[in-house]
Amino acid sequence: MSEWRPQVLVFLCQWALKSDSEWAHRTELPPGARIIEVPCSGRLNPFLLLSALQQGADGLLVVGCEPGRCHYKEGNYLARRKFATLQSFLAHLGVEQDRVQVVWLSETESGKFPGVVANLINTVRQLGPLEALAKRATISGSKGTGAPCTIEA
Amino acid sequence: MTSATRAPEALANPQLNPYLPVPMRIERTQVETDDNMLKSFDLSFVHSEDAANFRFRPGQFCEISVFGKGEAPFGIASSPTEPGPLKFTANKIGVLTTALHSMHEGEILGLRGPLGNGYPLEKFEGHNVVIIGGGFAFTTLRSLTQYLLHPDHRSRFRDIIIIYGARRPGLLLYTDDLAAWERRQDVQVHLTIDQAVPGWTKLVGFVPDVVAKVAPTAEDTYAVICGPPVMIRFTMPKLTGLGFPRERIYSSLERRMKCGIAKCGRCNIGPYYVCKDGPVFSYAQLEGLPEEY
Amino acid sequence: MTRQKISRADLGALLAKLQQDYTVYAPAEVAGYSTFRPITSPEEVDWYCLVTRKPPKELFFPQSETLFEYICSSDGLALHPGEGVQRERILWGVRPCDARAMLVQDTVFNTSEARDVYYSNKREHTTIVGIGCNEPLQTCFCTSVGGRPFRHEGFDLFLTDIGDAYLVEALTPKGDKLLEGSELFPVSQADLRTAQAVEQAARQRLPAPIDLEHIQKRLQEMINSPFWDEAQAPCLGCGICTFLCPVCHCFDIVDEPVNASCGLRVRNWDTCQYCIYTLEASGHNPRPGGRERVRQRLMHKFDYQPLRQNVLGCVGCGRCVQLCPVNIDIRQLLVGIGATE
Amino acid sequence: MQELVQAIREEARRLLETGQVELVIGFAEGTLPMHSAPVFVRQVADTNRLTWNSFAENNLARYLRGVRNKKVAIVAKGCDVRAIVALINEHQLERDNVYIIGVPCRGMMDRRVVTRRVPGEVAAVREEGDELVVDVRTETGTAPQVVRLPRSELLHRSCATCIQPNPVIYDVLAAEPVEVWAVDPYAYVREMERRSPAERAAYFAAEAARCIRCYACRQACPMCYCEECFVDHTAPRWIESGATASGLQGWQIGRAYHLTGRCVDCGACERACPTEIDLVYLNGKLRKDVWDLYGFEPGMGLGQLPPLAVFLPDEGPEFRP
Repeated sequence: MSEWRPQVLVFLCQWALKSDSEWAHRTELPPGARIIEVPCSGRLNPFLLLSALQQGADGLLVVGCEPGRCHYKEGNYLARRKFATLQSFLAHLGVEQDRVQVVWLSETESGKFPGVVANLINTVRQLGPLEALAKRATISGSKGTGAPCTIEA
Repeated sequence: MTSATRAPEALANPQLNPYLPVPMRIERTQVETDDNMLKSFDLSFVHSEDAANFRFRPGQFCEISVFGKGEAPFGIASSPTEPGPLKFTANKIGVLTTALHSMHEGEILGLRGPLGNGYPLEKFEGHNVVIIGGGFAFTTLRSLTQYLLHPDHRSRFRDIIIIYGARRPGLLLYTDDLAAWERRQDVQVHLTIDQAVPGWTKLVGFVPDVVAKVAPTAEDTYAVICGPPVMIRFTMPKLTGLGFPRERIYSSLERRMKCGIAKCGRCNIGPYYVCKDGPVFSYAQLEGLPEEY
Repeated sequence: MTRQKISRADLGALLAKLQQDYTVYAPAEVAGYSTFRPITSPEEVDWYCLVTRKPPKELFFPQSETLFEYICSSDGLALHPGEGVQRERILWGVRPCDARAMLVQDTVFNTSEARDVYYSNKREHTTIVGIGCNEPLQTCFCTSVGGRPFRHEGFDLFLTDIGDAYLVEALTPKGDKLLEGSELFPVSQADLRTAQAVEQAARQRLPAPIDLEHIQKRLQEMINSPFWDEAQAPCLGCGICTFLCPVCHCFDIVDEPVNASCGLRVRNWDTCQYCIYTLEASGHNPRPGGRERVRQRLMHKFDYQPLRQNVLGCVGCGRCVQLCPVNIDIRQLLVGIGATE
Repeated sequence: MQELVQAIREEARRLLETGQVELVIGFAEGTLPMHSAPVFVRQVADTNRLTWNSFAENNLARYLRGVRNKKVAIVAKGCDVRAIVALINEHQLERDNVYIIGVPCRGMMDRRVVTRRVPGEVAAVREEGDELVVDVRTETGTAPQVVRLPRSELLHRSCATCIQPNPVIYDVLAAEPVEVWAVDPYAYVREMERRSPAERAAYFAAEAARCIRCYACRQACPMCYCEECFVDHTAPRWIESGATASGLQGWQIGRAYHLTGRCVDCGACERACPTEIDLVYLNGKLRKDVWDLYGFEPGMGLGQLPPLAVFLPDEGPEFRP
């Protein structure tokens, strides 16, 4: 097993960085970070965040639009309450609060996006792998008593 | 004493471990209905020894694995008299069947079986057989029909009547087979659709009414009926009206199943497990039990 | 098999010695209650726990169990079942009701035509040490359903607590093996009288047998009875009564994909009390309501299993009585069933 | 207590006799000491089955959705009524269909606490003033031992920190309101918050590990009414299906979080749990956060909007980069 490298997942509102010419920043991500575009931070199901943490993400970032600038008028307002409580709840269970970050980036602030991601990765690197929540099953790879159904290619 | 005990070979042996599926290759797929919801899969054994161990009779089913999605039971639509791959027809209705529908020729599935009892062919021998089907519940009826009509078997049975209905022509399964049966002299085929459409020259009307109209004799006759619960509910009185005793009306029941070997409990009806004691039951057997099917 | 006597201290020492060769599971405290778990020292054993919170069935039929791992690759498909039991196990301090339940589960899993190798592997590698019940609880009703507080069936070794010592009986070669090399004393007439008195006192605390044939007959006749509407009304539809039943054996089989090409096939406990248990992909549910589900539980235990397996599906351990959040009491249901017209 | 029981029975009788309701949901004597059983009374003659005591612990509001189109009376203590209010606010019930026989509540006693405080099996209990008198079963043939315990030490955790023992709405009150006890409802959560993340993670892992996924917590909860629970959802399957660490934690997290701003702290989940998982540790945290952030406790008045369904434009947190 090689050295541990933080895995972070970014849930990015599709409108958050949209109108900016620096939209390209989305693709300039450090290794270990992946983006999932969502229609709106308000539509982001909290189970997706839980699922990501249970499947190996060490840190999460939700990027939405600034208050008052939601494409759907109030999605981010609802998201704000949702993620404020979720963040705090996960922290209560031992998931360090800084692992699950929420950031509002207005459409003119996309230049800050790579920095925000890098910051999360640095934070997560210092915290180490997420151990507060158990991971979903993986295969043991044990051969058992043989591979009874192995078929040749 | 005992340090590490060796694992029993049984766990890894598909002949001894009833939960281990054997690999099957998809040889061919065919969309059966014009709404694209029914698709047939011809599966062949990857290992010849698995093929050699597989002996089945019409009416039995298999648990098919779509790895990552799970397992579900499917009646075997091909007949033991047909050489080559096994045929299964799946209705795209849930997570597993949706995944199955997106699979292609050459891909690998898992199979456990054959499971269940199958149709009581011995009882049918020397008798007339009326086969009544509705909608997509014709899979094991296809297996049964092909078996009965096979030259090796046809002479052991008397008159064979098929009554098969669907909402519209495009929802009838196995149209090539239906056409072949219609051309034969030794079987009566009555195909019906719910409402008339241009170009349809066969029967129009619901299956229960067609049964009443065709009025097969109940004397020395067994009826096999598979279809949606509502069709069965309205056909049953027609059959009993014609004089069929419940002992001679058979059906193949559908229930959620998991293990297929009478352990997981899900398909329990009265003292029976549909997976093991069924799926084929006579209505006499079901009398007095909760109508949990 | 003859009875012998072992002092309390020696029994503890025997258990400690057995731990060198076996993994020992015994009733022991977990978060304020006792349940079967692996113990590291005889001091952990709760000798006086009659009804463990969870039944010992999970030692043979775990709540979740991997049937195999699957790996699909360009080389084809590989399935890897587990390796089975690696170290012999002792299940210590099992009560007669729970042992009887194991024998019922044997009739489900250990059948000759489709042997459940996961279950039987664990059964084969486990020695079962029983202990009689000197002071049955108010929720105990083994005697109502054909059991006894000192019934020996299903055990390899049986213990009777006679106060200052235990009577010990090896009932199988596996049981003999446990006693090899331990210091045992002959049983005196006084000891036997004490044991008899203990048994008699226990019997006195337990209810009279119920007419099970009558219950079965009534059940068969009351499928459409309004009794079931009444019985199901308070039911929450949770899984407590069935999950904690030592007899109930239903399960689900599910794939847990790890990624697109590999994953696990697992089985998990499931229960006829869940609404989705029988729900089909089409939306059709053959047991659509609480009425059908509560009826199923009773019918399966007192009619279907006797018909099918020639065993009763209830051993009178009383767990469902103790733990039902809304106090649905199976003893009361049986009285009600018996009294229906 | 006997007067209260009489009041409940008389009101139930009147309601059924006049046809004002067709069903009264209340409590009957249980089959075991320290148990009461929910009972569905439809006949006047059965109203004398109704009772009340300090073990009437279930939240009966849980049954109301199942009979929501009927005129139904319910015997409801403070927390039950909070659940009824919350359900009405979430448009799950019609106020006009529910006739609330409100019962001011002194707190329910925890039979598990009682069991651990006495030296044997509890044979019978009776309430005398502020004490619970417990007959302890002893060896066959000997007289039961009597133990007296102060009720204040036996309360369920949710009851000990109850903020609303009196029904917030009712159609009739079966007794005089009780004095509200001055407590910090979030004291326990505060204590847990002082632990380190690692300690909290270890605690949560140990609690969740005992879960058997019987879903009694969900089924007992009046606010868990989703037609399809997230845990039963198959496409996608949000969490692992089995009793693995990940599956059990996922279930506990999802269940609790889905009750954010909706949990009325009746404690029904915890009482139902057969493995005694600390569910207050989970639900309590969310209640405290919702109070701290939005000044909201659910079920305290008709017309309240669920806090996660509304917002104020200028509230925090800032979420600045």
